[in-house]
Amino acid sequence: MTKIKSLADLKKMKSELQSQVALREKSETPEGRVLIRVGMGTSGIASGAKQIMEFLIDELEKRNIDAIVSQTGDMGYSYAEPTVEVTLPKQEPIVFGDVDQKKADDIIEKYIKNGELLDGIIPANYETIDKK
Amino acid sequence: MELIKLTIDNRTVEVEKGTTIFIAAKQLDITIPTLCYMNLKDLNIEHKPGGCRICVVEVEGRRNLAPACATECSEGMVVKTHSVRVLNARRTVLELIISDHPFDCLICAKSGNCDLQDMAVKLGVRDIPFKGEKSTYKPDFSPAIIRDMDKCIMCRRCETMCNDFQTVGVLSGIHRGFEAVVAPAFERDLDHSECTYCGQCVAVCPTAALTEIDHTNQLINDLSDSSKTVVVQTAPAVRAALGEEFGMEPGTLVTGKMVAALRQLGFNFVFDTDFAADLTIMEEGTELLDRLSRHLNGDKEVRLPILTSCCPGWVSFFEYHYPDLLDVPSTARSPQQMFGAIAKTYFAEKQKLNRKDMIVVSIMPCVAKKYECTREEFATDGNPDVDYSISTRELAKLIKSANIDFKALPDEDFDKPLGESTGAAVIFGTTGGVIEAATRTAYELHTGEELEKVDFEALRGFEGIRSATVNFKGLDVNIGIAHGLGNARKLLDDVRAGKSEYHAIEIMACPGGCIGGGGQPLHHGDTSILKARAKAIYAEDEGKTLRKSHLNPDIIKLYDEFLGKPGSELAHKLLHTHYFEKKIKHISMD
Amino acid sequence: MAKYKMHMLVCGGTGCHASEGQMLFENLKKEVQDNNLENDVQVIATGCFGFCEKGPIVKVIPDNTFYVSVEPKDAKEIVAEHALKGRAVKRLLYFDPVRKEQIPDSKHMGFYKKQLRIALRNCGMIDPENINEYLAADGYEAMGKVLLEMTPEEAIKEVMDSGLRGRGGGGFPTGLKWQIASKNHADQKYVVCNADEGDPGAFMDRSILEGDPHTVLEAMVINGYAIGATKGLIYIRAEYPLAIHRLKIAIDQAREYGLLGTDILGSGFDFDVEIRYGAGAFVCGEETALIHSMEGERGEPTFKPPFPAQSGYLGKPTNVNNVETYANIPVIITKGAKWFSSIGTEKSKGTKVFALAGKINNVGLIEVPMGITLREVIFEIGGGIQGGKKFKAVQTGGPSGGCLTEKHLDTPIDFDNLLSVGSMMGSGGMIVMDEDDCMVAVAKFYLEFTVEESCGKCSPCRIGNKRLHEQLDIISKGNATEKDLDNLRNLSNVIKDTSLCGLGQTSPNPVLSTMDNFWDEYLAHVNEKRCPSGVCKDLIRYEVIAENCVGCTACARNCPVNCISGERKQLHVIDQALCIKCNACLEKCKFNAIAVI
Amino acid sequence: MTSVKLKLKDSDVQKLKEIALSFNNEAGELINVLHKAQEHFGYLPAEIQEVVAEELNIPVAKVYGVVTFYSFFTMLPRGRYPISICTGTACYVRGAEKVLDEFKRILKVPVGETTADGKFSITCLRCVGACGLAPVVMVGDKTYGRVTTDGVKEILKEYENEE
Repeated sequence: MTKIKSLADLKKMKSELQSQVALREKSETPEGRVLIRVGMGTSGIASGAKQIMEFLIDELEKRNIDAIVSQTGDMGYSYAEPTVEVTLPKQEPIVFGDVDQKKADDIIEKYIKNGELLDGIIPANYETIDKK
Repeated sequence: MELIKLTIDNRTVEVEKGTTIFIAAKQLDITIPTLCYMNLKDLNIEHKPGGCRICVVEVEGRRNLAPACATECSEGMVVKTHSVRVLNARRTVLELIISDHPFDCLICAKSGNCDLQDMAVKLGVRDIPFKGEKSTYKPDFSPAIIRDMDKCIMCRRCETMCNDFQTVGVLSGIHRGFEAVVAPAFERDLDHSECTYCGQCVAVCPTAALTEIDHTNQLINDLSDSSKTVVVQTAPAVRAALGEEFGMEPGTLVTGKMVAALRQLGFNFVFDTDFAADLTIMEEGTELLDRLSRHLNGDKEVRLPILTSCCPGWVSFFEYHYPDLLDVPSTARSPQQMFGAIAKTYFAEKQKLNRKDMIVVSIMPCVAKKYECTREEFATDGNPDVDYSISTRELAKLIKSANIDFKALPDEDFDKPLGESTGAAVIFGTTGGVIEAATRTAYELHTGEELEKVDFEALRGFEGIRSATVNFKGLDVNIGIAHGLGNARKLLDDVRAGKSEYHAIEIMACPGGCIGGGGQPLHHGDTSILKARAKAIYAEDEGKTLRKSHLNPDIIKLYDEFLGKPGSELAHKLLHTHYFEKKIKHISMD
Repeated sequence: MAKYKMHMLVCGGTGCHASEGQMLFENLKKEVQDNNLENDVQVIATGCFGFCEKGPIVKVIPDNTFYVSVEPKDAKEIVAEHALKGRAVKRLLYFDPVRKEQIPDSKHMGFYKKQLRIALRNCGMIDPENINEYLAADGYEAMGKVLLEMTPEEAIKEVMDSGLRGRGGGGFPTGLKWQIASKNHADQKYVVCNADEGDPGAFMDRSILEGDPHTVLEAMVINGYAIGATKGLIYIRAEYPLAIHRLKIAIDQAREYGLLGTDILGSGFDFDVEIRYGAGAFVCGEETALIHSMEGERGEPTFKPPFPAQSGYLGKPTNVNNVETYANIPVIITKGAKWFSSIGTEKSKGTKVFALAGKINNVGLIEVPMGITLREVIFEIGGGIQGGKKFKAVQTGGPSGGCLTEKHLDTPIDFDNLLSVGSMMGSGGMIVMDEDDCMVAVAKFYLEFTVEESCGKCSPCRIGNKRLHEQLDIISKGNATEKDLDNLRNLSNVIKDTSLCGLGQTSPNPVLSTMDNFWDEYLAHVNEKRCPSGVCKDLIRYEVIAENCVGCTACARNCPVNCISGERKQLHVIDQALCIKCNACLEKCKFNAIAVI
Repeated sequence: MTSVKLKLKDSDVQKLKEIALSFNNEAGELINVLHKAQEHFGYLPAEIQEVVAEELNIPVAKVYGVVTFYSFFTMLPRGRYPISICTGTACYVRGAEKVLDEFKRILKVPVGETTADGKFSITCLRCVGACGLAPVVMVGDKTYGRVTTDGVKEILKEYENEE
């Protein structure tokens, strides 16, 4: 280990390390953040949910969007895997089906950033995992 | 110096910053009662653990009561020392202390002289509302000191004397809470510890938790046994303190009355340890001169400084803690033991007495002397040279119990031949006295000239460690003096390290020397009493016609008739001793 | 560096450690590896989550899923289900006994809702054995700010303005304490962290040291800089092996990074820390006693003044603060005095950590803003009384505190309010009692503790507490009179008024507060020779209720002293002379046929 | 305090000297030295205290005063399976006293003592901080939570065949 010799060193080190615990800190205060859940049931994984989740995590960070991405079980829409549920602050959750990378990109750019609705929204009689 | 003004019991008083409420109240003649506080001003010992909580007072604006002994005065402070709240608290605390104390005042050694008893009287305690468990401990009977910890009130004064003043370190607080008490390591008896029996713990104990072994009953038995010849010797410091027990002013000399009382008590011969003190000077002075001259002649074998060896507490101390220096102290026995040896040989022969029919008793200001009598090397065929020793306090009790009106007694003289002494012997009783007496004789023996001024003021005083250089006609003799074993330790450490510049050192275990001995009337924390006793001792010296030991005619006769010369073979056999390494090593108790 | 999508936080505090938390942690790690998830899922042993009632705890991030009473064998299922398939393992979710439903995540748990974690901010969040995690969580930033951008006076002022008061019990303003120590000049000064938590039932200091040791180190450096001390000592209970272990790791790591040692962060300021061990003496929580103990002496307190700030360790000016106090310092520096002082009540700022225990559903460690009511703590955070019994009292402030009742439930908790109702903040123990607890027995229990822990130096504490305990024993045996109660009260007041240190000055509080609040109960013991709660053995007896007894022999078979006789299917009888009142028969009887009378 | 006699071997004395030396033979380190000594020997009989006193150059009475002050130090050897019952407040209100009584009854030894066969010893301690598991009992390093009087027998059974 090298010594930290100045306050600047310390701050630099912190910014490098911060990602390690950022997720935990964010989760402590979910209020006011964009919450995204990716359906990761067996069929979801088979249809590429894992890649979509990674794409979302990376891109949201790159685009400086304060969001928490988590995985959840099957949402019960096996016809539309992979599924992604997005909850904007103080809004009802919305579930998107058949999400590929392009659609994921749209979700970020259009829905998350501007609140524009997209195609492929699964009708409102969904259940979130909490209520299941 | 910053002055502070405060109000105590509605009276204003101005004191120096840093003064405690206790001291400030004293200025107004308000004595706040206490059981643990002790201020031995002249010894630089202020013991204020704030433990007994008897001295609590009410300070305006303070949530709880304040211990007067430990609370410093502050500007504008308003103190009440006897408010109802204080009185209730003080009495309740005292009741608590008594609730954990035996109720055997009638037969207690300290009855009539007990701080706790006095306090109970003063605060009017009539009933103890708390009935509960009392602490009980195994009593400890050592050759000199009795520890009866059932009576301990945890004032911790003994611990301070044993550790801080004497650096003997035998006593420590042990356990905690209700089980807490002061004891030697592993609660062993004192005779399994490194106790020197200096008795300073006894001297400050407010109750009978620490007392001396009582020999008065044995003495009464021996005095009433007509087949025994009972001989008594009295130490120099006794005559300067005994009067206090009879209400006389501290510093009143009662030599003549003491002799008269002893005679009335029935002793066959009333002699003086002072005689043996003169004898000690002859032997120790000779040894000093011998070592000194060998040293000056380049003898590398000889060790200097020479240390006095009259004090048995001090002897035990170096036997325990400085076993590597056993050849440094003088080999001369203490005056008590020299007296015993001469009494049971020279005097016995003169009287045609068998030593077995003689009882030699000493009256000592000391409790360690009780132990010294029991040392095996001071006995012939199991018969001790000095049978036992009683303290000044015990003598006073004996006189009182014999219904002798001490104050009204006429002055009487000691018997001869072992009652004759010089002024040099008397000053053995105070710190610096032995070395001054030795100097008077050594000077004249060394120079062959008469000393014009016998008073060596430089050697006197109350400082814990003193030093002076005496010019022996071209030879500078460096003299060191220490009283209190903590002070002695400092000088000894220098000797051990080879840094000591002294040629001769006098050491006494007790504060002020024997006048402050553990067997003396209790000073109750007032060290001015010790100073008054010292003054009396020097007054007796000044009043004597003969003030140098080698001029004592009966000493001269003793050498002529019996011993030959100082340091002779017989003198060595009877008047000298050797020391033992006593360090306790991993002893295991059964 | 792996970018984890999921963090599994396993409680590694002593409480969970005790219940096989360590093995659980290892199993989870292994399962993650076996499933090739080591780049996705990070398993971390953290400090205490506080919810000790249901340990061991696993919390899954980011969804905050909160698994309770997890056994090592559950690791497989958690990884297979939750990490792989994203499905929570429902059977391990916390079941709310009041709402009678499973709670999916910590955000919905009543236990956490009203909490505000400042001192405990990192406990349960970061890996205490990894300094990098502390750094990532803003660690040592406050220290850097103080050392490089603030003067000692500014640092003291910040702490003073924050209104932070000592969390160890006394509630002395921390900033003022620092200021006094800073003004005493000496060649050497010391900063001491008091981690000799001795309150039975309080373990917040231990949890902080186990969960976030660096925060204490950071605060001590700040403290050192503020008062001009270059040496820090942590006096910690030897009975806290895990905390000691983590503290040692933290010290080593901080030294390696140069965050302890010479010229810290190029500021020119030197500071290092040593650990000293306590050896089991409650009184050493008192700062003068603590200092004597660190010097190798008996831990007996001495009269103040002189205060440690004037003459402390080795006679040098010394500042002693407790662990929880220190844990607040870095946040106060980074977020500012203003932010901190906006939390809490007028004279008690910030939060306080409490160890919630006793007859309560959610036993654990909580941190709440000052000013919250006892009711909120006990009934919302604590989830109410166990087994649906009736709340009777809550004891705050540890053995020196008082027992508060129903009528105090809406008192906002802060230093002064607790004092004014006859209790105290203490170090933050909070023991809840129900209708089955006898208040005389409770007072006696606390006195037993004080008697054992009194150092014995001063008479009122040494003998007085012993007598108090004996008096209470006499009362509990039905041998006391009303006059004895007067004596008991007077003695209690005198002990408070005359004792040397805080131990004796507060030890009668349990007696006085139970007498004040449960006087009837005392009277019942004294006048009617009856223990209303059925606790005091000498005042109760066990009887068989004839109409309920079916003669099943269960009681007789389980009686350890064979004092119950009766044939099968016959009425059983208890021999009162032999009965030791162990309660075994009552516990075993399925027919409600044993009663305490 | 009763003490068990122990004859120290030369190597034991050597070990104590090393411990003292590792703290620079400083008197102020007494408690640390005692901790290390007890860690090594299991208890602190008189003989060990005497060596410690000598090495730190302090009166043995003082060492004894310190050893008897702190409850963590013991002059008696503990059993091979030392049983510690938490009697902290949380455990107390959840029945620790009954658990303690049961241990005392079954093992027939009072608190602070060791069974005749040297197998078990009973001590009380104040709060291990596992209040959620109250009442708590520790046997050696192993913790048992929510112990009932019935559970006491179960716990002891675990050690029945161990030697």
